[in-house]
Amino acid sequence: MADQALAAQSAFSELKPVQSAALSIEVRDGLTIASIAAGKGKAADVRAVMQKAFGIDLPDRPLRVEGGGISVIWHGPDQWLAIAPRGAGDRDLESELAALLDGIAAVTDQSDGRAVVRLSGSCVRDVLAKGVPVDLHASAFASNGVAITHASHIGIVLWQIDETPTFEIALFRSFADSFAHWLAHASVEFTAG
Amino acid sequence: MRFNCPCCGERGAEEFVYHGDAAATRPDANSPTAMADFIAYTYERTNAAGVHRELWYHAAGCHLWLVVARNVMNHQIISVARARDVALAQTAQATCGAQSNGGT
Amino acid sequence: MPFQRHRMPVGGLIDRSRKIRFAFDGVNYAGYAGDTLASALLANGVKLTGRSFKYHRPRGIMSAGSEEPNALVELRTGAYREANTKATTIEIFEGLKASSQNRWPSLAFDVMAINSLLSPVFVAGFYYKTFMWPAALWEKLYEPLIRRAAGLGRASAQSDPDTYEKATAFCDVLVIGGGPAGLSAALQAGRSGARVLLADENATLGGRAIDDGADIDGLPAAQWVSSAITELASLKNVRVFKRTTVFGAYDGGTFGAVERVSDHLAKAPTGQPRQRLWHVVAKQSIVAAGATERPIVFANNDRPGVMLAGAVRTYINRYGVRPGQRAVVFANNDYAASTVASLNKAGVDVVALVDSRETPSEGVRAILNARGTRLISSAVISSVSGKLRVKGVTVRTADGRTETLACDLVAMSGGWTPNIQLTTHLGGKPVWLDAIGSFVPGKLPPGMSAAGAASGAMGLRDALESGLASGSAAARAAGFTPAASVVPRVENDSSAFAPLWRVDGGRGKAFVDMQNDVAVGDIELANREGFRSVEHLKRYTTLGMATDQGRTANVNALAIMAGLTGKPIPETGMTMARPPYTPVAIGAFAGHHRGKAFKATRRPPSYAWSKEQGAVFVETGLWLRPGFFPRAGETDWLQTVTREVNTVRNAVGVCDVSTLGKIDVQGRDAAAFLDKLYMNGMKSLAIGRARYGCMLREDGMLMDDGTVARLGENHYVVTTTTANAVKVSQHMELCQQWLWPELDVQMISATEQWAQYAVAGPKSRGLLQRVADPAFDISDAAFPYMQSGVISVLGGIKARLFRLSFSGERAYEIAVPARFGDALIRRLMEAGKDLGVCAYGTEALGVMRIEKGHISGPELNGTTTPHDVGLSGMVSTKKDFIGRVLGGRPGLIDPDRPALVGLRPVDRTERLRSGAHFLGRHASATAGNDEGHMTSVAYSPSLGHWIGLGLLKRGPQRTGEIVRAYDPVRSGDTLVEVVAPCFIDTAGERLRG
Amino acid sequence: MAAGGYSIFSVLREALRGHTGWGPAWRDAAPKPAYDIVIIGGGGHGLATAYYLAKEYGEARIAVVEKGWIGGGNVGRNTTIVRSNYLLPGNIPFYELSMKLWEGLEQDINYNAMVSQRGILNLYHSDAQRDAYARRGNAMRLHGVDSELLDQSAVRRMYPFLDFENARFPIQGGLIQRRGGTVRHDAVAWGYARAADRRGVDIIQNCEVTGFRTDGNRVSGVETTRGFIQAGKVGLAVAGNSSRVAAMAGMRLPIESHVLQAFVSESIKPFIDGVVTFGAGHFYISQSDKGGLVFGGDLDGYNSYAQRGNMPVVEDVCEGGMALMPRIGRVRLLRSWGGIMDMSMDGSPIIDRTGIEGLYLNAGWCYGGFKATPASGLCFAHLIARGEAHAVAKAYRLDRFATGHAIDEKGMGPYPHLH
Repeated sequence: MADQALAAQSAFSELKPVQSAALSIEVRDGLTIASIAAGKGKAADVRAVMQKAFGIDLPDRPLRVEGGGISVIWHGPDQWLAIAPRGAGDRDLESELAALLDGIAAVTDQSDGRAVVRLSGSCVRDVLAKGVPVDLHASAFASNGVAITHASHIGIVLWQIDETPTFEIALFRSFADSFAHWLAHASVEFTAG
Repeated sequence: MRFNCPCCGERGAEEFVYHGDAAATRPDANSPTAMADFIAYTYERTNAAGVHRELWYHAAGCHLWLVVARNVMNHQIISVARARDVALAQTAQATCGAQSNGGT
Repeated sequence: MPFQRHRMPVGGLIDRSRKIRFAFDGVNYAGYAGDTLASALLANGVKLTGRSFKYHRPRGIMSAGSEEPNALVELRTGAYREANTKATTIEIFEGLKASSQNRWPSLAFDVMAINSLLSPVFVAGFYYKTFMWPAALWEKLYEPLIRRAAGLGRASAQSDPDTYEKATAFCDVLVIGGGPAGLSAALQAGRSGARVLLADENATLGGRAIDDGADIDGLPAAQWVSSAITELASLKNVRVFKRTTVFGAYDGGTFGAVERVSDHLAKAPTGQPRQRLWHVVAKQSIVAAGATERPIVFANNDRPGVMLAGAVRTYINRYGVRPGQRAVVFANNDYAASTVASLNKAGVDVVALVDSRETPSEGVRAILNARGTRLISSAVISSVSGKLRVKGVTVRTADGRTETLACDLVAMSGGWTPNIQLTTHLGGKPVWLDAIGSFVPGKLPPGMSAAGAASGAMGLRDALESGLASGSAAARAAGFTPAASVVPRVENDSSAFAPLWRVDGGRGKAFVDMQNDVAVGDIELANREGFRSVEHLKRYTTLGMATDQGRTANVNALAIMAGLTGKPIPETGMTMARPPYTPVAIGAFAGHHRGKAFKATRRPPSYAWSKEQGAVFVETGLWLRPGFFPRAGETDWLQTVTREVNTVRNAVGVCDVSTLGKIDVQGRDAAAFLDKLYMNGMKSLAIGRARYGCMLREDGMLMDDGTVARLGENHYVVTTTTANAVKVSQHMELCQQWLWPELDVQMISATEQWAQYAVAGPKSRGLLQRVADPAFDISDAAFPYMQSGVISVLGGIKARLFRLSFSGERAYEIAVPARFGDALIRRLMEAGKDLGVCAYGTEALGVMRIEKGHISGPELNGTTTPHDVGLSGMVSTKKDFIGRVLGGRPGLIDPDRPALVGLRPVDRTERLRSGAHFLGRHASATAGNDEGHMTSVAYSPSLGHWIGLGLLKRGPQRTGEIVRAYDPVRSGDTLVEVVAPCFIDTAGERLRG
Repeated sequence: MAAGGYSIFSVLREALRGHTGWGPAWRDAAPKPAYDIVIIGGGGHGLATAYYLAKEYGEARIAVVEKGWIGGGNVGRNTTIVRSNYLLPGNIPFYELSMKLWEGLEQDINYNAMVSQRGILNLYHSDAQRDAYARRGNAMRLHGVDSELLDQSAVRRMYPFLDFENARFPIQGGLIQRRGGTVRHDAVAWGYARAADRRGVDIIQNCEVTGFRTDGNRVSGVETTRGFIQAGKVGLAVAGNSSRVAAMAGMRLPIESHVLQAFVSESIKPFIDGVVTFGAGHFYISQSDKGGLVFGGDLDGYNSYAQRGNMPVVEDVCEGGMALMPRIGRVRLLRSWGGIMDMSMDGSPIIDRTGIEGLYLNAGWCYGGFKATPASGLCFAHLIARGEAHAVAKAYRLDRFATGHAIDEKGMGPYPHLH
């Protein structure tokens, strides 16, 4: 176990949480994230292992699946991001999955490389429209939809959790404060006053 | 411009990075004509005024390299395919061709 | 001045219960909510609003929309000042301040109006023929004078204090224009369930349905409009954007639109931008942008009080304003009927209808007969009298008789020009339609259609019908099933028209392009001088280049040129438009990306700690890296950097190197793959070892360098330079997916996962041992130079350890998950206190790499080969790799090429500067003697003097030679000695420990 | 021969008689059956070539054939900047010759092209950029070209309204060439056309070349939409379309066609004196004598012959503009346009013979075509008349890619969209 004195630092130092029906913004720290890239010709094997271990069908298009205590985000052809709360036991998906997928997939820890933020509320789509050039309208994008795209020139992976709607956005850690700055700018009309 | 990425669906061209003409395959470095072949491969372009097959990278998306057929006169997209699939098909075709040549 | 004495007692869409006060040129006025500045000024009897560009002629309000060429004002004040704003598009708000521009000392008396007297000289092309002698006077005299007179309004001298934002909207059907055709199209498509976006540039929808005062379904059109608006609002799948101009059609069904969110308000509400730039992505689009009325070209047709007839109707019907007391209507078409009707309604005395045709239609005559209004047919207005405002007109009939009529308003109509601009942005060529004397859309881009007046459907019934049909067709094309449409009961107003482009023989200039002061004479001159193609005509005379985009001028000009050359109009040229349709604020295009938010800022893991230490940061690409860490008492950066270097060389220092690109490469063919990428071999790298590697471009030039560490049989981690991380990763993906797709390789960026610190100096191992968990042996035997491994630190935090050195000292790079990066640097500093540890930044890093002769950005400049930088020994001859073949071209192996050397000043007290060029010691400073340049310099604390690296012709063979480092842009000329490009520890003993 | 001399006196004389005495600036000539030299392309370069062939090299029987109207290509679609602040020895002497020709152009051709040397300032934002500019400035000085390295305070004095306070990439200084500036672009085409015409050159508009005729390996003329024109020598000056025309002669060139957009704002009272380029983004700007801000940035970045670009680049450029000078936020962009750039593989031009005798190539101008116009014309004329490269254009060989002598100012390698 890690030295308790060595505190983990959030990627977001400047993000102001928001909490209202119209819009809530919340940082998701404490996640363990690992990327999975199937070896050449091994995608089927990887699917089988993941099905067996977690009861999930790895998506072959931009979708999110959940099961067995993890969620998996499509992250390109034969590539996925597996996500779970690190929890009290300091879960480490990289080592877990590396053991399961040894020889058939490259597994890489991304827990710290990605900062994740959760947005929810009736105005979320209006906020996101100010930076994300993907059609998130209910008729075009539904729960468990995934998009790898950008928000105001900052690369993101975005997925929808529910119909509230609630979205989660993962981005590279070093961009977190710039992203937060944009998000504040984009949401100020719904949070002002 | 918008490209229908085979993975991500339709996206604006600003998510993609351009590389250039996809016409040529990388020559064999061990061929006796390697120098001339590499010069042509690296520097010469047909640059035709019509449909252009070209490489784009979905940099702000799935990171796939794509072969896009696009009319450079009006920017209309004719087709988008994964570069990997195109390359593998070309190799298969070349191998196939070589075999059939060998047979005759 | 009596309050709004030209306001009609009733009528219009203004809100008479809300009085709005505003000022123009310092005089206070009042209007009503719903007024534009133009309508409010007219209501107050203000006719003179500006001066023209070249001749400073008095000008008034000509139109009621964004096509306005004359009534341009400076709106607001101070930092909010906004030049060249069309009074016809400004919605008034409480406290609005506007002033006229391009005049001095006052609008009514403008000294520069002298230009008008000189107008015989200032014709088109005047500048090209003069001001050539003496040549030196151009910049000194002529041009400053020209520039003083140039421009219309003044831009604010301060930063724009407003905010802007951008957004994207997706829809099935985009309807551009909310007039009768657009509303019908939006209703019809919206009813089918399609996602519809309707955008109109005005504050209120309805367009000509309201302006013309017609009836629909037996009720005033305004009622039909309001019920249409109500229905659209009830449809969840329809979004209506008012005050939103779709200004450009781009490829792939993308449109640019600007929403003026707060321009109609005194101040933007909290949280709201001034304007919002929309990217609209539409499966189908319908251009229902209406039509613009054309002036008729006759002498003094620019006098205040000469207005477009349609605008006169708009002011009456939409704003309840009487634009004059005594009007003469001058037309070549049947819209005169509704103009006369509107004037009658407003109580304006219609002196006469001057119709250029022999017989206007029955409808027109009926209107005239109703009040006994005089008709002068087969007649023209040949000139206007009055200067600051219209006083009368001279009417000339076909038989040559002339007559003068007193009036203060001329309502002219030369017919209508469909607003087809958006249909031509993507190269669609318009076609000429004789019936309306204008171009209409030809072949349209995929997914686009046109409706209403924009398509040439000029009558109200035709407009509604074409709107409904386009709405249905677009919905169907987008995959929806529209219901059958029902056309409202409405009469087509007659659009009968007979061309009349210009009236000759009047006294005074007859303007074609009002804003740029292009008169008929200029077009005649252009023709005489051979500038006949439409492009030459525009460029030579500046016709159509003003802020109104020539919307009221272009067709008239083409027709006049056609008349001069005897060619048909379509052969003379076409009016192809380019975005934007109306001018768009630069700030809107920039949105949020200005100031600090111009580009994202990437912060390394030690950012917060470094900031606490008072680090001075430097930009490296998007990264903000600590450059150096000043301490109390240090007076300049060199002192700080020297202290940092000395600490590393004598004790231990820590530097955040997390910004280096880190790419995880895995797979059975990982080794083979890396062998193709790097010029040196990677297959032979043992597990647990690391190696320096260089990649070339296919043209044989160095692309990037870094280290490759082998973590396992099929697992490597490679680093790239900070600057090239993105480029290299993209290049590797190209190699993997396109060049060698048969290989089994997986790559993913791990740059951001790891906080990585260089721990360098003789005491580095000692420091690391205090954080590394004891289970891991990092003794020199177990962990020699270029070793790599996975360890854990501080009680189980997983870490990667590499024994690499950029500084030349014993050094390590320790990587921990980024969330612990902040804690680790604090811990290292704490743990190393007694060792004398310090943090060092990129400056000290640079000094030490120069002392060691390691190449970096200035040497990896895209034009150097491995040989140039002394790395030819690394180039493998046993395998193919990118850049191998072309690297063998004669120009790249020329022994004369500048190659890497070290340099030190002959006089050791002298400072070196990079960018200096090398000349032979006794050579003169001429291009022929140029032998290369200094790439990098540093003050070496270890040596106590400045040192440099440079690329010098045949450099390595010239060790010991003295050359000039010539730097005239900084007045430098220093003698330097050529030495080997490694200044300390050439044997590498300190490195290995 | 067309119109007589231009001067203030002729203008005043004409003003008194309603300007009825002016004749065509150049004759709209019909093609003759044969010429000694045919220049394909009635843009700035083609017209300048014809002019210098007649004036400097004593050639006669010259025709310029143009598929549309003269000056309709890139000479009429650029941001009017002239400068010679290049880095490499292959480029500096050439562009400096061009600069010198600009300086005497108007008196030479009797046409005011408004050559205006108000300076070009390239800003730097880091030590590395400063040193790169110092290297460039020094290279220029070695070639006898003016250049000065300014620090931040000197830049602030010149342009106090730049964003020095809140910038993402603070301005540290700049490299200035005071002799750089702007020239009224259309006037260059018209001025050369008129001057060439006065020396007997036939300028043939609306005459598109559809093919080449050869006799053995020697060119003998061009097929056009107005019939065959026999020619002793043929010069290609069709940048933007070089590949298409060269293909008719069986050549594949080291060139890609790309679109570059440029922008002009509404006319406002002048406040930007010279040309300013942003070193931390894609943005450069000047203000015309009419008051419009003329600005641009980077290529759209994909092959195109469409003469129009897309919105991402418009935004990118305006973002750069607002980052550099936030006072222009309320100034409105009036017009955008796109030119087709002949992007060569190293970012530098080609002026050379071809594999076909008598056929000469002038191509690959990238963004540099406008400022190069006079020197390009002179050097191309030299090559055509003398059969060998002009001293300042020796590096612009077609085979330099094969031999490894690319002239790569930016070090971007064989990727035209990056130059």
